Amino acid sequence: MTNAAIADAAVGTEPASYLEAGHTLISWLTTTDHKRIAILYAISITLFFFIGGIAIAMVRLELMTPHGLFLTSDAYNRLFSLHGIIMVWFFLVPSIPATMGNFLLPLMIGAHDVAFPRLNLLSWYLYVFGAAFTVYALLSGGVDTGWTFYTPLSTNYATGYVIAAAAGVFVVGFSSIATGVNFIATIHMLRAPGLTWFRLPLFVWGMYTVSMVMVLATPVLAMSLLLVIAERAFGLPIFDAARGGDPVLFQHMFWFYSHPAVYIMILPAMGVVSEVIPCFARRAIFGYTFMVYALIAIAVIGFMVWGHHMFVAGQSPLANLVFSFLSFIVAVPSAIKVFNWTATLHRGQITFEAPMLYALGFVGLFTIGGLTGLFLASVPIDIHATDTYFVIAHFHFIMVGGTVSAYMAGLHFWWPKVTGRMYSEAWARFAAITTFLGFNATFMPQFVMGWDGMPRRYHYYPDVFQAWHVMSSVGALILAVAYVLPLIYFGWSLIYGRRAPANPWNATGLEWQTSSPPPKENFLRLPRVEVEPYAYSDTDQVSGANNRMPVRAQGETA
Amino acid sequence: MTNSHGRRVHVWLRPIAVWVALVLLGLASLGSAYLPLNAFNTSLNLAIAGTMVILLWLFLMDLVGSEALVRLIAVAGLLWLSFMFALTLSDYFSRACEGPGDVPPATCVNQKTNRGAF
Amino acid sequence: MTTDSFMTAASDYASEVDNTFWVLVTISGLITLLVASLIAGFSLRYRRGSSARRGPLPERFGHEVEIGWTMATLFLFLFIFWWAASNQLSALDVPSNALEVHVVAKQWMWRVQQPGGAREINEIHILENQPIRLVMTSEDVIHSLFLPTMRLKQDVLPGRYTFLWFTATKTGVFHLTCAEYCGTDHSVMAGRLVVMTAPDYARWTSAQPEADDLAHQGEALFFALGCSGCHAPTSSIHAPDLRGIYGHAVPLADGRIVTADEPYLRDSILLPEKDIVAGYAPIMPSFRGAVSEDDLVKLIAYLKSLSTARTLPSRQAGEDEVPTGAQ
Amino acid sequence: MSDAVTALREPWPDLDRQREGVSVGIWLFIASEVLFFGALFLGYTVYRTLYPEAFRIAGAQTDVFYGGVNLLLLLTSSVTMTFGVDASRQERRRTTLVCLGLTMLLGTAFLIFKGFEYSADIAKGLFPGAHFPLQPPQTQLFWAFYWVMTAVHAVHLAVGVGVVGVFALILWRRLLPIESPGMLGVATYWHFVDTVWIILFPLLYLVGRS
Repeated sequence: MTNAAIADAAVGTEPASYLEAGHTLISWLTTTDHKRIAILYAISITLFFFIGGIAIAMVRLELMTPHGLFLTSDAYNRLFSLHGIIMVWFFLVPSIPATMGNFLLPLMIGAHDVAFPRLNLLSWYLYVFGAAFTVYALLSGGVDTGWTFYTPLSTNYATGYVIAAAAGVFVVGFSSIATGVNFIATIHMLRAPGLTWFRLPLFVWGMYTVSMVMVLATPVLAMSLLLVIAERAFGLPIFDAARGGDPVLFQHMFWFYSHPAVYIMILPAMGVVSEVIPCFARRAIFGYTFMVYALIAIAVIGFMVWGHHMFVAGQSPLANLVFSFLSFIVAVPSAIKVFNWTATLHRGQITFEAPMLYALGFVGLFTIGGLTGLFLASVPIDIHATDTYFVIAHFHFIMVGGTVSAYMAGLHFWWPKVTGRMYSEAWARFAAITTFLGFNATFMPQFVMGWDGMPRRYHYYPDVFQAWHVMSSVGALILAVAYVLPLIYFGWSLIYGRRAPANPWNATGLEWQTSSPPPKENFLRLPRVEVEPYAYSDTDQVSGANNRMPVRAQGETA
Repeated sequence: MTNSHGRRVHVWLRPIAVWVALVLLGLASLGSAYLPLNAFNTSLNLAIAGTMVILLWLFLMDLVGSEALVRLIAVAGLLWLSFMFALTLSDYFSRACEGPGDVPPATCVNQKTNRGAF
Repeated sequence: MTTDSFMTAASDYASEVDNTFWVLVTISGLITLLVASLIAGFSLRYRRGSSARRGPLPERFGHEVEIGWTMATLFLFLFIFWWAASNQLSALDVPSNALEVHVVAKQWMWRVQQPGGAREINEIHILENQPIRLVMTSEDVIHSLFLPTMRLKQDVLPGRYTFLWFTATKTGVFHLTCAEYCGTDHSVMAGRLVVMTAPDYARWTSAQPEADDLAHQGEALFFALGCSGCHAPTSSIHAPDLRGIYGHAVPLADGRIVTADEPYLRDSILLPEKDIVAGYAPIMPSFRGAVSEDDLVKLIAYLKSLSTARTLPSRQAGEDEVPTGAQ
Repeated sequence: MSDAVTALREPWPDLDRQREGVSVGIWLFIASEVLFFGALFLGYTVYRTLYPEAFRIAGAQTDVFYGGVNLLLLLTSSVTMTFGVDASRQERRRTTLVCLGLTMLLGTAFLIFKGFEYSADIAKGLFPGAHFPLQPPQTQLFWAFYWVMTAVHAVHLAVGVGVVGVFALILWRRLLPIESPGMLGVATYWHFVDTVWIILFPLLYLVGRS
């Protein structure tokens, strides 16, 4: 890579990377360096990703036959509840903000660290403390209320460890509030000189909007779970129908958080994809300002649509109509983003490294996920399709097809910057394609069986649906393999991988202007920014006097 | 910080004035609760509580003297709260109570009957 | 249980939902195809090193396209919303001749009570082309009655009635199941919806064990529980006369006027001191705990049967009825 | 630690910028707390619109004396906290420490009064349960919210007293200079806890009085 050499020379001798700033466990557990906290988060959420994965692997195996294989109904219920709780709160919500967000935000805005480094470490300890509660609940028998904790099942009739699980989620909620507060303060106050709001990379906009949602939505979840604990532990009749309570009120409070929660999962994914596609298409993002306003619109309107989860829950017809209308409005910004990503490819110099494969996969699968969301936003169709496998397929298309693909794209894209090592490109592309195929094999059949009337959370099911379930389980096996592969070749690259240059992908953005892995204080000299983000252009463009932006070579010669 | 004499008096005077206002408002809301105003009672109490909070936030928490961003954040919390209240209550207020006996009074707001007692 | 017990659209409403569904599938299919072909096309045409024309796009061109597809998407989505909403609103008003079937959901079974008094477990036998209105409540957690062939589902909540109405146009045995997770045997809580032609339905009802219809059972309860002690016109105690009360306005002690509909009757039995009728002392004891959901359904059916101006068959035959209803 | 202990923390260029940062950070936390208590108030509002009559009967049982005295205590504590912030801004050590001490005192007095009120309520059997003295059963909803709201507020207040105490200790032991920006965070949190009580007072103590 020709320009990599230039970047290295500019930085002078290789500064000591943040990894060398202490090798003892204590140095890792008491660090306030945002990069190390990102690594701590990465390790813990990968652990929980595989715990949740094993739980659902057993469920998919169990569903191979209509009348179960090796689990009792109770064990089955606890497994899918566990899968929900762990995947939503212990993997998906922190997945991109807490790992890539923590690592890259200060780098991308040219700061030494986040605004409140100690609060950042507290955020990780809150995550660990919440995880302890949940693992205790898991080990001592699990919880059988689903991840939704609907009353009166969770308060009066569930036999599992509801209080421990609810307390675990309550605590981990404050971990994401702490991250949200930290990021908003950082983006507002620690931007490098010259980095105005509309020169911020879209990943930083993604972090800003997701932090807004995290800070404003999570407290309502905390309160709803606190009320469930109060009712279950002290018998206070908050949702108790016998004494006038209304179980639908819990659903209002729960979904007021849980729908913005799915935007907490998708906004950072959109940010990552908006970084990856321009880099590998060598084109500036199409319609930058529309993309920014789309992110903000999703974050704000996302708070007004939660009622579409409750069309059949006993809500009034007028509320169904209002929430249905608002759910259609919130779908518009997502559609704009898909068109803009696609338009970015126009007239580009497209290469297909692993991050690009994952990103293009994201755009495709997110489109299908978003469109099926329109089905569920229209009341008559939702009345038939809700609580069936149609809904399961819809939200897995968004969460797994969308957020996990974008997480993988980001992981591959910034792996050289984080570890200073290159991963093996061939294996990564193979894993990306396998993920895409395994994913479709798993969840496309679920759309079909869902519309046919296969309810969700069913241990025994009518044998009419066995064919679809077998297809889905086989797909899940392929997906499991595809998810284990990165673990292997990333681990391998840590030891044997090629040394990564400061900017292996020739990408724009301040994080690529420092060495890989970056020094503890991120930048030896505070960078100045004069140029728009994504200043990719296939013509050689020298900009500004002190040329902070790396020179764009005439399309890589290598 | 400790420059002009005016600044020093102002520093002592404002909190005291705000305290007096808050106490008076508290007494007013307490007193008004005992007057038989039925529906108007609740809205009066809430209005007084609202003004007390605004006074506290503007002067004692010095929102007046702080940055625009901080004021924006203070308002954002209340704005998001209004989203939650507006849409949830839109569900409860629009649940039919009579007519085809859609939903019994247990969880529906019977506008005609309990307008007075609100 | 063959596939068509899930798939066939067995009511006009169901085929309407199917039409909406297939329209949406086509629209989504087209958009997905458009996006996928654009991505594939651009990826192929503009791959690195290909000879296609590059160079920056005119700035104005960017904004035109952007606003264009934003508006297009907005109007397309509003069109879909209008179609779905009109479908939903047309399904709201219940036909007046709907037959009321009472459903009580309990952890992991459905107890069904036909208006004719026939009681069924996990099964609903109905007449074809007859509007049916399910009046549902739950005795414990939230369940959800799901009729796939009717494309209908409605959560069943404790402490409150929820409603579901449909008119089956096809006969046959269809699937009925619980859709809201309700505990260990949630997946076993299934049943059958049997839609029969008129002769079959008549034969089925007559084959039922000789059960009085709901009103008669209610009447028996009315006397057994001692309601007649106060509410019978012949009783000496000053209590509201219940004949012809259903559906009429009842003036309350605190000046409010409520309609005596099902929920009002249910609450007056369970919580008598909640709405005290004007001109009467609040002496009625609460029957909470003494009356089960099923008895409640029968009592209410009996009180509703009184509203058809049939005189109250008092125990002492030959008493001449002096209508003393004051309203 | 260098002898002249500096309050400047790592990422901030200077003290004023750090003070703005602390202000932004604590106000974001206050926004999340507004929604945390907001969910509680939503539940209260919904049930009060559903059962106005029951809430009137239940509300009459709360003790206005305790509510009123506690309101007075917290209003005064907010003022002493404001004096503390101004004194710390002007680097007047003794006044700051006295104000922090006063605020802690008032907070503890609130908690003590709360303890008396709770024991009186328990004595009257006003904890929702099988043999709840009031009828109809919806009155138990009011009392369920009474206990949850006041308990959550009391926990916040206890944490507030703890935080003020620890912060006063840090200032007293000169671990941080008197004008440290942390003062702003502590004060703003304290004022918020007072705000919650200002709203709780009419909701719990002024219901069903007329």
